[in-house]
This record gives sequence, C-alpha cells and structure tokens, in this order.
Amino acid sequence: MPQPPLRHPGNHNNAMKTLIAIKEQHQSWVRDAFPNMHPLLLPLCNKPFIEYLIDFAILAGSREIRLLSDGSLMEIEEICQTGSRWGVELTYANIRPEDGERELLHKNRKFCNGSRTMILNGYTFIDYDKRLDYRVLANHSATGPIASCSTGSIAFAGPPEPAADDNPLPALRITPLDSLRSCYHIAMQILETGAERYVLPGYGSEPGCAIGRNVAIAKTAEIRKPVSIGNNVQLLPGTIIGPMAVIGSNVIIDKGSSISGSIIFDNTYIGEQLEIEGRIASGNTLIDPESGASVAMEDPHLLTGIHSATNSATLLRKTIHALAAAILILLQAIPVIILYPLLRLQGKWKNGPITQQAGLAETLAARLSLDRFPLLPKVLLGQLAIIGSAPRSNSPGCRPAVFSYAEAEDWPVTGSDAAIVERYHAVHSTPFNDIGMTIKALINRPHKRNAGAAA
Amino acid sequence: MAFRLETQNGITIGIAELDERLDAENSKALQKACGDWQQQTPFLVFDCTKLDFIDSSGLGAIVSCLRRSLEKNGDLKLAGLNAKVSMVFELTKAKKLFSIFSNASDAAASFAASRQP
Amino acid sequence: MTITETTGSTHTIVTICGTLDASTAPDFRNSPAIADPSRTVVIDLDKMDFLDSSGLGALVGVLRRKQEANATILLSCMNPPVRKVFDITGTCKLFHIFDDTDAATDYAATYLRGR
Amino acid sequence: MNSSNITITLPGELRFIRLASKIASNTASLFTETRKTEAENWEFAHAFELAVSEAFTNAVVHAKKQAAPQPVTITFTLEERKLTIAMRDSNVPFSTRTPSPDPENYPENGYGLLLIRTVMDTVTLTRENDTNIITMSKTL
Repeated sequence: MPQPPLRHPGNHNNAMKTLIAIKEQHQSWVRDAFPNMHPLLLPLCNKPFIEYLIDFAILAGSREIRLLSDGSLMEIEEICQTGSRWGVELTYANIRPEDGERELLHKNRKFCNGSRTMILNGYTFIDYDKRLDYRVLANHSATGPIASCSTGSIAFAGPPEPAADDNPLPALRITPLDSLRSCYHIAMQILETGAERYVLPGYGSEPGCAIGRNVAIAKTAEIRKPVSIGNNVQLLPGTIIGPMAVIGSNVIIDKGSSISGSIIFDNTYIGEQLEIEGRIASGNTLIDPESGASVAMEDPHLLTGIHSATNSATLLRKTIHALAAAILILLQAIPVIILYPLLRLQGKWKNGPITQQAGLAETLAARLSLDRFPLLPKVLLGQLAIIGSAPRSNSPGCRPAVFSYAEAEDWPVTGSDAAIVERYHAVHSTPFNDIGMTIKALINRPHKRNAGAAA
Repeated sequence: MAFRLETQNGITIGIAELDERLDAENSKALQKACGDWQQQTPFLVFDCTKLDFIDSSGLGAIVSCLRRSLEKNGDLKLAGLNAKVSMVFELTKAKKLFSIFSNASDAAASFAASRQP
Repeated sequence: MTITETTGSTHTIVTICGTLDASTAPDFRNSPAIADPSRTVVIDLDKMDFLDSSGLGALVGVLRRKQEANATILLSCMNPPVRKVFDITGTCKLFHIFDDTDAATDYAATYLRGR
Repeated sequence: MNSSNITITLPGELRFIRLASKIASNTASLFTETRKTEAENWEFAHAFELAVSEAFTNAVVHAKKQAAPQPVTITFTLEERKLTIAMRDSNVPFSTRTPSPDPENYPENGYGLLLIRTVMDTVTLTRENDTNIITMSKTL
C-alpha cells in the first residue's frame, strides 16, 4: 500500500500507532497476590504499570494508542478514559488468548490504517529513559520484534516513516514482570534510577525524594533518600523511612517503625516499633519478594488494611471507660483533697510519676496512683482512654490512655520488648476486659516502683 | 502442644512442639501450659516446625514465656521457624530476643554446650 | 432489527441493524447462515445499537455450535456499549473481534480456509 | 430533596422489552450533567437501558411458563442526580444463587444479573406477597 510521503503535524492519522496487548495468562500471579487490583494498575514506584507503557508510546511519537486484552478492560477504561490526560487518543479492544502479532494487526487493521505500528506485547517493563529520542523507532525499517523477553516483546509493523536525519536507534531493554520478585526489583530499580529517567508522580524539592499530596511527617520522623511517598500518608514520630522505600497512598506508619528496601502498597497501616526490610506490605499482608512467602493477618499491632473504624464498638468502649474514670475520680477524690495540699506544701507534687517516697503522704499518694488523677477528667470527655497502649501517646492504632497495659501486667514499661508486650495485651482488649486491666494497673504500679527502687 | 523432657550434660531441657496456629485463641493456653513446664525446668525449646501462623498475641505469649525463663536463669530457644513465622518475628524485632535454631535437637544441644566446664 | 446476509464462497457476511435482545434473538438464530452450523460468518455490528444478555447468549450459543462444526464467528466494528456487554461477561475472549469488516473477511478467507 | 415518581405498567410480553428499556434510557438522559463528559452522560443512559432490558426479560421469560402474561409495573424515582427504577412483577423471581457463568463453557444465559449488578450502583431483589421487586439505582 503506498504511503503518503509527508507527515502533517497536527494530523495524527499517519503518525505511528501503538498497540498494547496484554494477556491474562501473564498476569495471573498479580491476581493471586493482590485479588482486588487490576494487573494493569499494579504500582511500580507509585505509578501504575500501564502508565509506563503509555509514557513509552508517547516518547516514541505515538498519539493513538489501543489497549488490547483477553480479559476485562472496564476498570482501566474508567481510569484512563479517552487518554486526554496524556494528550493521546486511547481506545480499547479485545483479543483472544492465543492471538499472535499477525492476528493483532489483522483485528485492528482500521486503527493501524497502514501506518507504522509499534506493538507492546505482554506483561513486561520497558526500561525507558525519557531523555532519549525514541521517535526514531518510527523511522526505522525494522519489522517484527526488536526486543523480547520471556513474557513479551516490542515489535514493529508497517512502513517506516520518512526521517529528517539519521539518528541511531536507542537501545531497548525489557524485563519480564512475571512474579512478585520482579515487581519488587523493578520498583527498586525505578526508585534508584529516579525521576531524571522516568516520569514519576509526587513532588520533590531534591532528587531521590518524591512526596505526594497531604503527607504529614512528624518532626522526629527521618527520611533517608531515595524514597517515594504517595498521597495521604502519615509518618508518626520516630519513624525511619528509607533508604529505598516506596510508600503508597493512604498509609500510616506508626511510631518508631522503620521501612527500608521495601514497598508499602496503598491502604496499609504499619503498627508501632516494627522493622520492615526487604519486604512488600499490602493491606494486611506481608510478603517476602525473594521467597514469595506471605503472611496475611488483621492485627492492629502488626499490619492491617486501612478501613473506617467501627463506630458502635468505639462508643461502647468510650462509655465504659468514662464510667470507670468517674468511679476512680470518686474513689480518689477524698485522698486527693487530703493529700494534695500537704504534698503541694512540701513541693513534692509533680506532674508525672512521683519519684521520692520518703514520707507517708507520698507513699500513700503513690499507692493510690494519685499522680494520674489530673488526667481522669479527660476520659470523661472522651479525649483519653482509661487504659491503652501507652500513657499519653497519640497515634492511630493505639489509644492514648491514663494507664498502660504494660503497667497492668508486671512487665517492663521500657525497653524493646515492652512494645511487643503492649501488642499482646491490646489486641485482645474488650471494654470489660479493660476495667480488669485498670484495676490491675492500680494494684501493680506501686509494687513495680518498689521493685525498681530495690534493684 | 506436645511436651517432653530431655536430659543432656545434667541439664533438663523441656521441648514443646507448638501447634499450627498461635493467636488470640490459644496464646493464653500456651502461657498457662508454659507456667507448668517452667515448674519443671527453665530451659525450654519451642519447636515451631508445625507452626504456620502467629499474630501479635501469639508473639506476646512467647515473649512472656521467654521473660519468665530468663527470670529463672534459664532461656527459651526457638527451632524450626518457617518463612512466614520468621517474617513476623523479624517484623517485630522479636527475633533479636531469641536464639533461633533450625531444629529442636540443635537447640537442645546448645543448652548442653553452654554448660561445658 | 434487520439482518442482511451477503454470501461468499468461504463465508457469509451478516449485518445486524438495530437491537439484539430477547425479542429479536429468535429471528437472529433462524437467519440461514446463522442457523447453518458449518457456515463461517462475519457479523458486522457497526449498526447494532443495543445488545443485552439474551442477544449475547444467542451469539455464544451460535458460536459454540459453529465451532463444533469446525466453523466460527468473526465479529467486526463493535461499538463501545456492545463491547461493554462482552467485557463484563468475560465472553470477549471467546470471539475473534475485528475493527474492520474487510479485515475480518480477509482473515476468514486467508487463515480459516485451511481448517 | 425534590423527587418525582413516574409509574408505567406494560403487558408482560417479549415485544415490550424494547419499549421498556428505551423509556428507561430516555428518562436517564434527562439527567445530563454539563460537568460530565458526553461519554459519561451517555453511559448513564446506556446503563439503565441495559439494566431494564435484563430485568424486563427476566420477568417476561418466566411469565411465558404461566397461563396468561402478567403485567410488569415500572416505577421511576427521579432525585437530583440519582435515578431509581423499581420493577414489579408476579412471576418467578431472579435466581440469585446461581454463580456468574464461566465463559469457558459457552453458557447461553445467566449473564443478566451480573450485567445489572455491574452497571448499577445498587441493586436489591425482594419478594413481597408473590410480587418480585427489583430496585436498581445509579447516581450520575
């Protein structure tokens, strides 16, 4: 078929077309690992897989792209729509699982319109570099595959477009995206190579640090480049993010946890004092990308998926805690009224733990946990819990409280294993259980201090 | 939870085989059973070969068992952790608190070795 | 719905104009080239304005009978609302779908003749 | 919130399927939102056309087994950006227990409820006093 000799700028009809063909068989591992995610939306360094292919097609000078699959494309269509976001025309069509290149070209003959056509075939990652000129692919006379790997290829069909000058063909490398392991390594490679090579989401005032919208980073949280952080992320005090950390959107990293060489997918809560190294975490699932081993748990002290809290349970808990606080206030009121002026006069009433236990009054105050008395009204107002993960801590996933579970049991209140102990108790706490624990805390606190003083 | 006692180099070592799951359902039971075992010896090995799932309450229970053994100048060693269970231990840094062996007999032998004059 | 059949040596082009639903599916099934299981057909959907599950069911049933008789259906010029019905039901992967009727007839003539 | 109701009753015969679904899509196209793209507005109308076609077919196909065709009553409830369609008939109800058909087996029916559930926001199926009610709604 004769080709029109000139390319008209603005008229896309003769520009190179791109067919992106992806088959279910190559994506089945994504469906197994992340059942709620469309494989074409698999995030690689916080950017959906399909966008890398669209980027590459655009870099190669394509303005008309057709997405082909033997599975459902509806979800992709709802997100990518007509492609106007990228300034391209995106259309969708279906193929059969056994279709080869010849069939793809035949089935989309009207779309290809006798033009030069690039076929991005299979579930593969194209290691592009946005600084290079891939438009020469349209001018090149190569037909058939010019790069291939075990799960796909980049192939060309149709006559080459006339070239202005003879630029060399840039090297093309494609990597199979065939397992969690390859997904992990590709994401890490993108993070390492960075935004000068790929079009990446997020804002960064400095290289190696891309951060999305609505990200709250605590003063004591530490970011070690390179990192990529999505939207709506909370990094709580003492967290260490990076080096090599990809944090998705809607993620909370709770106090003291560190994430390195790891990917945290969207909608994930990472509990306190955890160490995630060389892992993928997605919702309530923790995955070792090398061995493929995965653990799924819904554990508020390890990992959970983020979804809205159950309001009725919260209300019941608040009511019972407030009731307990009211009783405690009544019980402590008389000793406080008597002892407070006495201790105040001696200058021994401090906010916080009572350390000196010389006199009878102090000992009595300590035994009755009067130092926590000023906090009790806050429980009535629902601002504090009577018992929680740690006193006066303030992070999601754990309740700030007057007493801590660690105080209730005769556990060390400090040190690394205290955190683990906290988890154990908090996981199984029911509102009624909490009352028992509060009483235990009241009884145990003085003993512990004595034991500490003796040691 | 099968439990047996072995004596090596004059040390009595208690070896407990944990079940497939250790979570909020049965972690209290483990703590209780462990209290009884510790009446017999503070030198314990938890054989985790069958253990396939552990959550934070399970971890809490094991850490609590360790603490009580340490208080009695003993130790609690772990053996035969599979990849999934091992990941949870690494995640919580609890791995650092334990001596971990590939199988129960190595773990038991290490108690005996530490008693060598 | 109107059905037009254009018969060639190896295959028949069937043009469906209008709606394929429960009320028109029997007419579709009785159209000669559709009813003949051994006849390969190219169904031009360019003028099909609506398809529902009854119409889809008829197409799938015809496809199965034709494939059992070593023939097939090729669909061409499917518009987005019709494609949506195939997409949701997962039946898109059962059919050969072309964006051009000529391409479908060429494919039928060239590649399917030898089967 | 303003809302208005339109109720129509059609004979439960196959030849009225098209009329029922066209009434639904035309009603839905009244909701055209200028902020939405043409494709989105169009898709909204098509969703109702498809859902009503499926629901009406189900009512009528089962009615064929009975002596005389039973009428089908369709109620449209129009709210600001939401259209709800309730369809009542006194035939055999939708079978909700059948799983979605597996295309590999070339099934000829059973796609109806899957399509309705996919294109609508909410779908409820109830049976009251021998009357089946399918309620379908979608917000533009």
